[in-house]
Amino acid sequence: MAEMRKIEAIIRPMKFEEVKSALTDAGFVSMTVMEVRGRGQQKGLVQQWRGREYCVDLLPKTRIEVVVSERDVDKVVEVIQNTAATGSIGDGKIFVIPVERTIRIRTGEEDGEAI
Amino acid sequence: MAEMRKIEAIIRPMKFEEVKSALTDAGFVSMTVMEVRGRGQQKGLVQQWRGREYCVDLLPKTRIEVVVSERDVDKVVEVIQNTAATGSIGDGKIFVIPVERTIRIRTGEEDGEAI
Amino acid sequence: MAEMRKIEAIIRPMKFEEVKSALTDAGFVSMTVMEVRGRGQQKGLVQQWRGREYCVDLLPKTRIEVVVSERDVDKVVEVIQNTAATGSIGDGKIFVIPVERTIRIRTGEEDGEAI
Amino acid sequence: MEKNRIYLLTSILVMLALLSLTPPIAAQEESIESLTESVDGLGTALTFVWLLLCGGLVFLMHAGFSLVEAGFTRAKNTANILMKNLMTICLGVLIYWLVGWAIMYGENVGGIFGFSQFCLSGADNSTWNAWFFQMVFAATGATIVSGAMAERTNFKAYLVFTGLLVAIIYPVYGHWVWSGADFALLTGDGSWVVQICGASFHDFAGSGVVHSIGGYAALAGVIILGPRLGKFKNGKPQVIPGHNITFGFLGVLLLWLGWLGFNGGSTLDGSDAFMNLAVANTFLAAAAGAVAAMILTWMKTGKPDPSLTANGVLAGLVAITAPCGSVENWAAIVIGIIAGAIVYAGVMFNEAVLKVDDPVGAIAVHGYCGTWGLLAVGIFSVGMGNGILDGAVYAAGAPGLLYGGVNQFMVQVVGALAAIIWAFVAGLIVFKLIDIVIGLRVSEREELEGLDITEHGIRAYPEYITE
Amino acid sequence: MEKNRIYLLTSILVMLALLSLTPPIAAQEESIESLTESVDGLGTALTFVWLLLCGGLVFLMHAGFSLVEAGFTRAKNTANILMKNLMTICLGVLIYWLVGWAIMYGENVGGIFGFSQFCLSGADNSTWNAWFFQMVFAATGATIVSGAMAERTNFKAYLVFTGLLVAIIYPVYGHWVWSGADFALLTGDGSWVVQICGASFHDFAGSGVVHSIGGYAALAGVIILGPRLGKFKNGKPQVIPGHNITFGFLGVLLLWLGWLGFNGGSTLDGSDAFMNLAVANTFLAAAAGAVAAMILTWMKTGKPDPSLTANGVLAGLVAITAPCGSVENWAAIVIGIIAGAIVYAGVMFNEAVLKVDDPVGAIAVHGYCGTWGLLAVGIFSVGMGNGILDGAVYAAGAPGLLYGGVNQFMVQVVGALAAIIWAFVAGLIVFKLIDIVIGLRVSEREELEGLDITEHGIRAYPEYITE
Amino acid sequence: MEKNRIYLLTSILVMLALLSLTPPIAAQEESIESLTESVDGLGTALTFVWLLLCGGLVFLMHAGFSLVEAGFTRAKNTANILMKNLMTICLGVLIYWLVGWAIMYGENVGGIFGFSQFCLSGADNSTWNAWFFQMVFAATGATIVSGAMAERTNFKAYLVFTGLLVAIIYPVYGHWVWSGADFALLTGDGSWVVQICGASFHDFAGSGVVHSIGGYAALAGVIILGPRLGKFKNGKPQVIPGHNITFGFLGVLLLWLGWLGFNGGSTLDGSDAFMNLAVANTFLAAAAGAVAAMILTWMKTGKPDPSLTANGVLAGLVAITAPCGSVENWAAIVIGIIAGAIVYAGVMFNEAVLKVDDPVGAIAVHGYCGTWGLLAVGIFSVGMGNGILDGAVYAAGAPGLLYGGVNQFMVQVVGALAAIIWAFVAGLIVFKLIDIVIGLRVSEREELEGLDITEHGIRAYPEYITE
Ligand SMILES: Nc1ncnc2c1ncn2[C@@H]1O[C@H](COP(=O)(O)OP(=O)(O)O)[C@@H](O)[C@H]1O
Ligand SMILES: Nc1ncnc2c1ncn2[C@@H]1O[C@H](COP(=O)(O)OP(=O)(O)O)[C@@H](O)[C@H]1O
Ligand SMILES: Nc1ncnc2c1ncn2[C@@H]1O[C@H](COP(=O)(O)OP(=O)(O)O)[C@@H](O)[C@H]1O
Repeated sequence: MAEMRKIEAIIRPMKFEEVKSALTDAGFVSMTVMEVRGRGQQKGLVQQWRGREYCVDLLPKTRIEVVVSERDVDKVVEVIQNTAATGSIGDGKIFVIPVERTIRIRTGEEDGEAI
Repeated sequence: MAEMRKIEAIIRPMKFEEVKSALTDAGFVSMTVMEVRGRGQQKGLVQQWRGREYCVDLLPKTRIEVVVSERDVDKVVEVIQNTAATGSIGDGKIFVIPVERTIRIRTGEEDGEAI
Repeated sequence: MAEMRKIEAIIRPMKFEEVKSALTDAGFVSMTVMEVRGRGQQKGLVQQWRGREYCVDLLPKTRIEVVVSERDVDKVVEVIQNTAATGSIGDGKIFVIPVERTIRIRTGEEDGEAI
Repeated sequence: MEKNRIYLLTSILVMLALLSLTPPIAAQEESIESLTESVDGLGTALTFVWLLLCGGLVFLMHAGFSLVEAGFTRAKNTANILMKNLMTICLGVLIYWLVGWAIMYGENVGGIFGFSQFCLSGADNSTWNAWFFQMVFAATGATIVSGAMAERTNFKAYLVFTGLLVAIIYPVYGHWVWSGADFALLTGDGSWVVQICGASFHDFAGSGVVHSIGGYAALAGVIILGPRLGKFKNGKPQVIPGHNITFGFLGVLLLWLGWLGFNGGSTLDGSDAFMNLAVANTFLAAAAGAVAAMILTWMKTGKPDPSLTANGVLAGLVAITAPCGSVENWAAIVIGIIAGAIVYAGVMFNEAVLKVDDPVGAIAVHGYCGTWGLLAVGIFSVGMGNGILDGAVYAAGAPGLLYGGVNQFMVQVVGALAAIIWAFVAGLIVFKLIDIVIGLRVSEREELEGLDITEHGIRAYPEYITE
Repeated sequence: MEKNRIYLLTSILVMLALLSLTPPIAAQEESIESLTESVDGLGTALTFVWLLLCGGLVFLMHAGFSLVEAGFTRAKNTANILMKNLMTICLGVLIYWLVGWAIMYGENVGGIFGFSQFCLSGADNSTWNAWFFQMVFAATGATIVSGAMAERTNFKAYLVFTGLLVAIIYPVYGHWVWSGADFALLTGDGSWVVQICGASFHDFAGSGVVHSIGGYAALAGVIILGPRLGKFKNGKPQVIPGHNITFGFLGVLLLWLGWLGFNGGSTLDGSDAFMNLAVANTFLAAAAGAVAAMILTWMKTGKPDPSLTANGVLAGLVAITAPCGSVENWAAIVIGIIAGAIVYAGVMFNEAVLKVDDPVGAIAVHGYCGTWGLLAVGIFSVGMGNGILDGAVYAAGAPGLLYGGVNQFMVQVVGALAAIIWAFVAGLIVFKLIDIVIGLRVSEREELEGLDITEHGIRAYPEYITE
Repeated sequence: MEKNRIYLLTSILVMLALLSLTPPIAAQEESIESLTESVDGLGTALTFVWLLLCGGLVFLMHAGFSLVEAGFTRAKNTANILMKNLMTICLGVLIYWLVGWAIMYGENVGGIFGFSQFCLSGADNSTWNAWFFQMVFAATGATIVSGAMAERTNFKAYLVFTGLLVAIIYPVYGHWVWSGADFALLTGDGSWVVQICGASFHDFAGSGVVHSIGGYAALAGVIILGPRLGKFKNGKPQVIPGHNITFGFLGVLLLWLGWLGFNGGSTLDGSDAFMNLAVANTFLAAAAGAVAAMILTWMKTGKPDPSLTANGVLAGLVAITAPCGSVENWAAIVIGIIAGAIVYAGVMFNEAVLKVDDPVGAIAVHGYCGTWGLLAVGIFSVGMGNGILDGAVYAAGAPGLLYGGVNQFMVQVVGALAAIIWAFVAGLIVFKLIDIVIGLRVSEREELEGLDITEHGIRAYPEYITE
């Protein structure tokens, strides 16, 4: 039984297509994606409304979840980090979280076979 | 102190109502739901725009999170798997993730009592 | 290497601004936020459509994720609990989940330095 | 001799003077004639301008219907609804040109339908003007059906039905009422119906011709089609909220504006002053319908319901469409209030008793309130020539029940029943045939997935995250 | 005898010839008379057509207001805003029929208000036409208020206010200005105001009657109501962005189009050629207002601001409403530019100095720019009969300051002040009373939750996931 | 003596009688004159009313364009598109007043352009009326360009281009076609083009003047601008779906309605009965274009494509704009069908062959179908005075190819080419200059981020969660 990990990466929306392609090329096709808003060290974005400026501190980010075997974690992290980084603040974070079990709903397969 | 687990199920949106009912019937009322997009072994959906076809590879999915005690995990997984499966590719996945602590915000109760 | 935890708090949308300010004041600026729908012990909301009433049982909630070192968990939980609680049903839950690794995409820094 | 000469001279002078008068008189004659022509021409021109612009407003109703139907249904079927509505007017234009006009306004055949002027053959500017105004009405009838059958109907099947409605179902009834033919079933002097009832059926702008026909054809459609998946659970009606109330309300306001053209233009004469009565009554009834529906929902659920209030506007408008040029202002308000109540009760009745599923309330609005409008003519009409209708040339001929007349009411009942029966039976037959040949309903999978993806391969709002 | 006979014969012939001339002359007389009648009738018919269609365009402004107000506020209050706007026009129709018209155009009582023709009693087609055009204006006044008080006002309280505005506040001032009564306070020949100022107040299409009244009543409303939760933090105005800019812009374009009817129709005569001047000036001022507002925001924040630019259009339109038939094109542009500046400054002033919260800028647009429009008449008016106004029959009587006149300016100041005071004081009283009896504002919890759920039990966009 | 006296008396009586006849005749003369004046006045008034209202409908097209362009592009650029469209009409109003009219309708200079009446100097109500109707057309030309260049153009650069288009590019070609000048290049009796071709170029409502000019200027623009990031991958066109199909469809319906004013009003005479032919043909062609485009996409991808079907409506409308007053109904349908095919092929051709990126299909719709419409005049025109055009005063003079004429076709080819060359070359030069001076395109970062944030600091839908 392979140990599984969930890799949660929070990236810039405009980098998403690139990251997706890179993951695909690296053989990691499966993923779940959601739109989130986030705040880190990045200063918010100054917007305006009716002539008045204000700062939106939660900026739109894209969150990618990829569940892989423990041994693939490094590869995935590397791929994401390489493609998502622009070098300026706001590039995002990757979190690796332990997954105890993985079940494929269609077949009931578990863990390694379920990915 | 009961061991807690978070069950994350990614299912077809059109199966959501059924899964929700089944979970309710099985006594698991609490849940958190979000709309995500996902890609697995399922081929994307061919759509068209202005006479040109293209493939949308991230399809809308519904992600259900249920936090339960360790001993209920199997039951929840089973209920979800039974109701969400259609047998065709794209049925989704269930991930079980360890939860260290659970706090009910209203009362501050922890863990077992907090569910 | 600091042990990391992800704190997932599901709160009332209308409490979000307050919780965000309190976290900021307590020094926890970084967070990721998403809109979810949830159901717990809270009875759903009676809505109506074309003269007919019905109950929407999944109510809009806001989900905050903050990843912090193990030692900060208590503080974050406390801050959230204090500000998000109204005392009536539907205040939400906080889940603490172990994080194995944390990577800052911009720099590749890991764990403690990555937050 | 002198005298004679003087006499002759004077006579000649007088004659000359007389002759000198004749040419100016003749010239005046001519200028008067040419003036009369100019004035007649101007009158015609004013009618042309008025009907083109009113027709434009009626055309705008297609935008209104599109928005109401899209707004009050789910986002996964929006593009499909928009396509259906757009195709309704497009097919409407073409088929009403090809066939519809000929059946409706062509040479009468046996009192039942017309049959000449296919493809508007021999048309001149008067014909084009009249065709244009009638065409936008014809297409409206079809659009009503699309709303009731939303979210589950096969696109191709709907197109075929629309074609048949505009080619046959609508113009046949229209011929009975508006053709002006001597033997036109419900209005011709020579028709046995008119002779028995002792009055001519009056449907000013189409509570019957347009709305009843659309509404009861829709009823036939939803019966054959069945309810949307999930609409009834163990026989109990469930709620399926629409995705965009703003679209719905904008649609209702555009429809209301369109009705200014619908009812105002239906005098068919730019110089008929009674267009003002028609418009005033139209607005009063619409407002009364909305207020009534709002108050009813407020009393029932404790909260004023937006989408039913919006339906209340339409209910008032549909109901006043027939009587707007024949009743007093207060009557328009009463008609509107009752229409508001009918739409509320009708929606509940359809769901709870008939167990049919009509996402936007089209059957209650156009069918039931259309019938109510036809009957209202027989109740509230002042009678042409009486009171406020002094000088009117296009209104219900005989007084209504309230003014002591019975004949008008009788013929209105007959005409209203004729619309129900014709539209419902023709609808049943056509829909059944279509169901057999093409298949009226999409598959369960397609319905769950949404018609936008399955019928058109697109999503209406691809960037928004939706539940 | 011969001669006599000849003479007699000739005389008789001449007489006969004369007589034979008389009938054609008499016949011509008749045809000329009937022609004159036809021509008069056509003139009236053209006015009817024109005012119905212009009224329709003004009605469209309700769609415009609905969209602007919905688009520039938050999604959780959208259904409520739409309901308020729909009910505004519905109640407007009914109450202006019931009472408003009587107070505005009824028999003058003491120079202050009218009092007859309740329920349009005794109306004929001319009355219905006039009522229709005036009614759409009346309802517009109320809609202005709904925008300023959006997102926190109790629905029932708003309905009551709307009723009172359309029944009393609007028509009383309207009576002073537009009733045509001899003693009408601001315009009647017999009024002391007119006699003292030496000129009659001119408010062509309602910078005062409609917009000032709406705008300053709104000011009274927001003062009593207080700002939305979160609008001010430690006294500093915060930003609460609107949820749908597309709706807002569509609304502005519909309003602009509506103004074609608003100003163009206000000659109240389909044959008054000066409708063209009015329309040309209207479009010039609107464009100038938008460009001015855009440039101002561009200079201030470095970026051209969409919602204030949209407000700039409306500012120009409101300001030109009074002077559009009395000034030259260049003046219209100047008036628009200044209006664009006023709306920008006004919005800032309201928030920063008055600390009132007006989500859509209604007070600055309708109140301040309305006042500006009234004053602009006194500054830029050419004077009826002079220059481009040669042949005009409905424009500011006396020349403005720029053309050497003072009287017109004086009376405009008086009329503008009268609008401010009347609307503001009447508004304060009515809102205060409503606050006491019904409660003007929803609870804090309801406001946070959003009025859609709490007042109507629905969500305007139930499928979209929103922040 | 007796007799003489009698004779005298009688004579005098006769004279008196004659005299007594003269005044009524003179009076009649006068009333006939004043009647004639009234009738003429009414005719003018009807034209004023008609053109103001048609102009209003054309103005509504700006709402239509705004919605189509916003709906068929991505949400991150919506506020920018709306601002561009709003500013197009605002600048259009001001600059067409300042310069455009003078260049288009001013005193002819060398057959090439006009040059007088800047700032409408010396205008009277006729001028304002004409200016208003022409102005809404002028602004339309500019709006076409904004659609093609959406999602990547610098806002300031676009404003400058719009100004130049309305000031120069549009009115110069307009002068050649519509100025009525004797030496107007394409239509003046004294022009060498007209003399060589033996017929005068006919562009009824502007397939050339408005649509070709806009379309080919847009082509020049997108060539200099380059495609949106991600539009082509390895030279292969990619799909970038629009964010809101409902807006797109509402926009198309508003445009269609606007075209009623566009084509109907272009007789420029409220009494010209051929407005009816024009409108009927307009609706037939629009419907045919939509049906054709739908069927084509259905055959190609297996599903009827909504956004191309919507484009099909516009294609039919653009194509029929020139010939609508000169061809039979069946020809209008054929023209529409071919336009529907052209728009489909044109969109594919632009992407696959020219590799240009035109998000909303403006070049195919307005450019290619505009050219098609101009040629269609030369093919299908009945010839003024023939058949249905008996009595017409404003239609293509000579018969088209199908009716045996060649000259009209020749001059249409020349006029169509002139539009292509003038708009494309002038567009290239102006855009190149703007690119050098201001920079035509936003930075890559700004484009990715979206123009709403970078150009205006706002998000159009701040509450919705979007992909
Ligand atoms: N501690 C954290 N917990 C949760 N989310 C975080 C945390 N730190 C960063 N994020 C997410 O990552 C995004 C980018 O982080 P930020 O710190 O601004 O970038 P950088 O790593 O370049 O400094 C944030 O918008 C937020 O969504
Ligand atoms: N390894 C994974 N990591 C994250 N999400 C996954 C993973 N595998 C599947 N998913 C999610 O599950 C959904 C369905 O998966 P898919 O593989 O298409 O179905 P099946 O299990 O039937 O083959 C995907 O759209 C995606 O959201
Ligand atoms: N066991 C659970 N698993 C996942 N989400 C939960 C669970 N319990 C509660 N939630 C989330 O917390 C929200 C509030 O919970 P609820 O039980 O209604 O509040 P309270 O704690 O006040 O009783 C729910 O809407 C749901 O989103």
